[in-house]
Amino acid sequence: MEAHKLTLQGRGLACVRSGRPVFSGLDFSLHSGQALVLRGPNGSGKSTLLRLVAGLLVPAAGSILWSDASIAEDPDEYRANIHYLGHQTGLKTALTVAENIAFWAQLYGVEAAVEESCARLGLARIADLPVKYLSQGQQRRTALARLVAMPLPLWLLDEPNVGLDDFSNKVLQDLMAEHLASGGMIMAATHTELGIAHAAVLNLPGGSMQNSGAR
Amino acid sequence: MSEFLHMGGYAVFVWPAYVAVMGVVVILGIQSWRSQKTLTAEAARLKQTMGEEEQH
Amino acid sequence: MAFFALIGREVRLAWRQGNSSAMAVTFFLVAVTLFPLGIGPELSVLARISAGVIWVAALLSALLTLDRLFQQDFEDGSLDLLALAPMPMELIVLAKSIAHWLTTGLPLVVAAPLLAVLLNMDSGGLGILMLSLAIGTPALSLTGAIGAALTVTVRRGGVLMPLLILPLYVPTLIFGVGAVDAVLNNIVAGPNLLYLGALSLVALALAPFAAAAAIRLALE
Amino acid sequence: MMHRFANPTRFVRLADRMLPWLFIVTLGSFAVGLYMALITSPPDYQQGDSVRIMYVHAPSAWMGLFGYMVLAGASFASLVWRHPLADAAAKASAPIGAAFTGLALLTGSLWGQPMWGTWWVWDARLTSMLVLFFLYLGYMALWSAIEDRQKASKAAAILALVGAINVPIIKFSVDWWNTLHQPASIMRQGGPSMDSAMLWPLGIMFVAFNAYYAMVLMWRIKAELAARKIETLRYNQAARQEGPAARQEGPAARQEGQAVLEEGS
Repeated sequence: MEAHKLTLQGRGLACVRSGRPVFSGLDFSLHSGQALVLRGPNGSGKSTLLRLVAGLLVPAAGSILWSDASIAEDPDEYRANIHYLGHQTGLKTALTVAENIAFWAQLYGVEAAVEESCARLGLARIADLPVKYLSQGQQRRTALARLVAMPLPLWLLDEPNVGLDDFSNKVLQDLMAEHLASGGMIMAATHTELGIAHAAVLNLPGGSMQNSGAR
Repeated sequence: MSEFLHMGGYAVFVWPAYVAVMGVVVILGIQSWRSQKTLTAEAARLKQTMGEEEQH
Repeated sequence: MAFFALIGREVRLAWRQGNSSAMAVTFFLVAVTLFPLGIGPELSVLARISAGVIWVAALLSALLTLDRLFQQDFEDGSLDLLALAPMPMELIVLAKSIAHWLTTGLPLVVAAPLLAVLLNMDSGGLGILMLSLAIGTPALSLTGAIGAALTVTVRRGGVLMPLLILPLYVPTLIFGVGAVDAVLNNIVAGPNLLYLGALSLVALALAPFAAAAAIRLALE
Repeated sequence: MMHRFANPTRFVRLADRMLPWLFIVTLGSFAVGLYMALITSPPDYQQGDSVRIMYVHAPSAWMGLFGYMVLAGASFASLVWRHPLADAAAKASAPIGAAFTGLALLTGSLWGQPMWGTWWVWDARLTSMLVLFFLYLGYMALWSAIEDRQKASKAAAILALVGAINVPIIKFSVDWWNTLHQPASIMRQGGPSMDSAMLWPLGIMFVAFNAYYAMVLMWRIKAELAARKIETLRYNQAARQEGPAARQEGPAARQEGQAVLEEGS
């Protein structure tokens, strides 16, 4: 991953879903090696904000800047730098673990370290098993394996630790720490402890930022 | 008058056509008129009550 | 390269998951056999309506497997990931339509002559039947993709989808059957096939953009 | 010019000024039109008095097609120019157009029966109108199938545009299909060759139908706008009643939210 300074900023972001204002006048900023955790009650717009930052949603007002350039100018270039992990795993249950990961690598046109990423996530022995036989924790780890197999600077994680057993949770925390250490950025929505050292916190819906302190 | 109603033997075709068309025209018209009247009134009423609630 | 990777995945999925091609061809077979049961075994009557019956059955079979085109990906979250992939959504829709044509359209073309014999169609018509189906079915997959994209967020979209799409299939049906009937009445079928080809090209030009817009809308 | 009507309240004020006049024109032209169509205009030398059905069939058929054009135009404005009122107009236009297309089918079959001997003949014009009727049903079904109003309006707009591109193609292919299977239909549409005693009532009925269409469209748009206002107010009501956490921020969020909504719409 290039070590130079990458930044992600949100300026005056507002979002209206089916006539209801979800949040407005929201600002945040993120730089290489930093994590931003979104906290707030249900329906406060955590997932909406993540989908907005991923570019799946167009904001009612405000803009998102990737290294000081608005993502609206060149959405494809911006999208090539992000991994989005939503509530669902995005895996095809009829395909095997390895096939799922290899497909995404082909789609992104990159050589993916499929075996290493499976090993890293403790999936080596079941790499050739169709995903439908896997447990919830194993499926979440396969989804995480996709992030490891194709390193990209910005991770957008929507409640990544939901349904994870202790072992998978530990693996998730190590991966996130490693990603940050190598200059990557994480923006994660969560209800529970994510265990990321000195992560900034953004409380929704108010949109007030609190920096540092383990979250 | 009955000769007029007879429509040269085509009464059974001409009259249903006119009744159907004018019937739908009238019904659709009244339904649209009534819906805009009641909905606009309710919108105004709701806006008014929301306004009051905000004062105190 | 990525384009073919997506087509490959879709075809592999279709084969492994409840084999949609077999389902489409079976439906095609059953639908066609209903007509002699309903209309009677009179061979000369069946021969005269054979082209129309086969084309209508093929059209319905294509429609049958279409509403799953985006539904599964929407439900398991991979549609979000596809939208974020470096490939434009228009190409993703095109790849899925091609995969649908390979898994449904093509098997129908192959199965059609067998059913034509079932309906006592004159053997001279078998070749043109396959040709007209081959040229016409891409339009069915492409236009169908618009319907599938529009109803992806609708819970029982499968019921609504045919109502949206079947009126748009009328021209393809008319020129498809027209081509076969022309040959059966030994008139030249050229113009029909040209119109049929034009319809498929219009669908190729229009459908990916309309469907992509509908998908982006559904993901919001 | 486009944005002069953009603001809903300005549209409603304008509509309220025009509606009384439209009502008078509609009523008057229907009265005169019906009188001439049923009484003063001569029977046809061939079809006798059944030709009088033409005075309601032709305008209905035209309104059905015109309704779809308005629908497609409004959908284009709403999708491409993000015109805030356009999707209300599109949604309001559909039922009127569908009603007239249905009436055109009914009157067409009533008019044709004496000549054809059956209630339905696959005449090119009637068949195209039947397909147009299905396009309307599909459009309205899509609106009701999607809960979120913004998504429903955009999805319906896409369908309307795709439909609009296909209407001429369908018309052409049905006409071609008709000439192949049947000699030209004998249901004369009545071109300029008709004597003036028939042209006048037809013209007046056209005016009546168009004025009526404009009037009802405006009513339905007003109803749609009021329904949206109610929906937004209800959402705000719910937002205000939310748990204590949102209470102290609630009003602030609602003010900003409201500001965003005004500026956004």
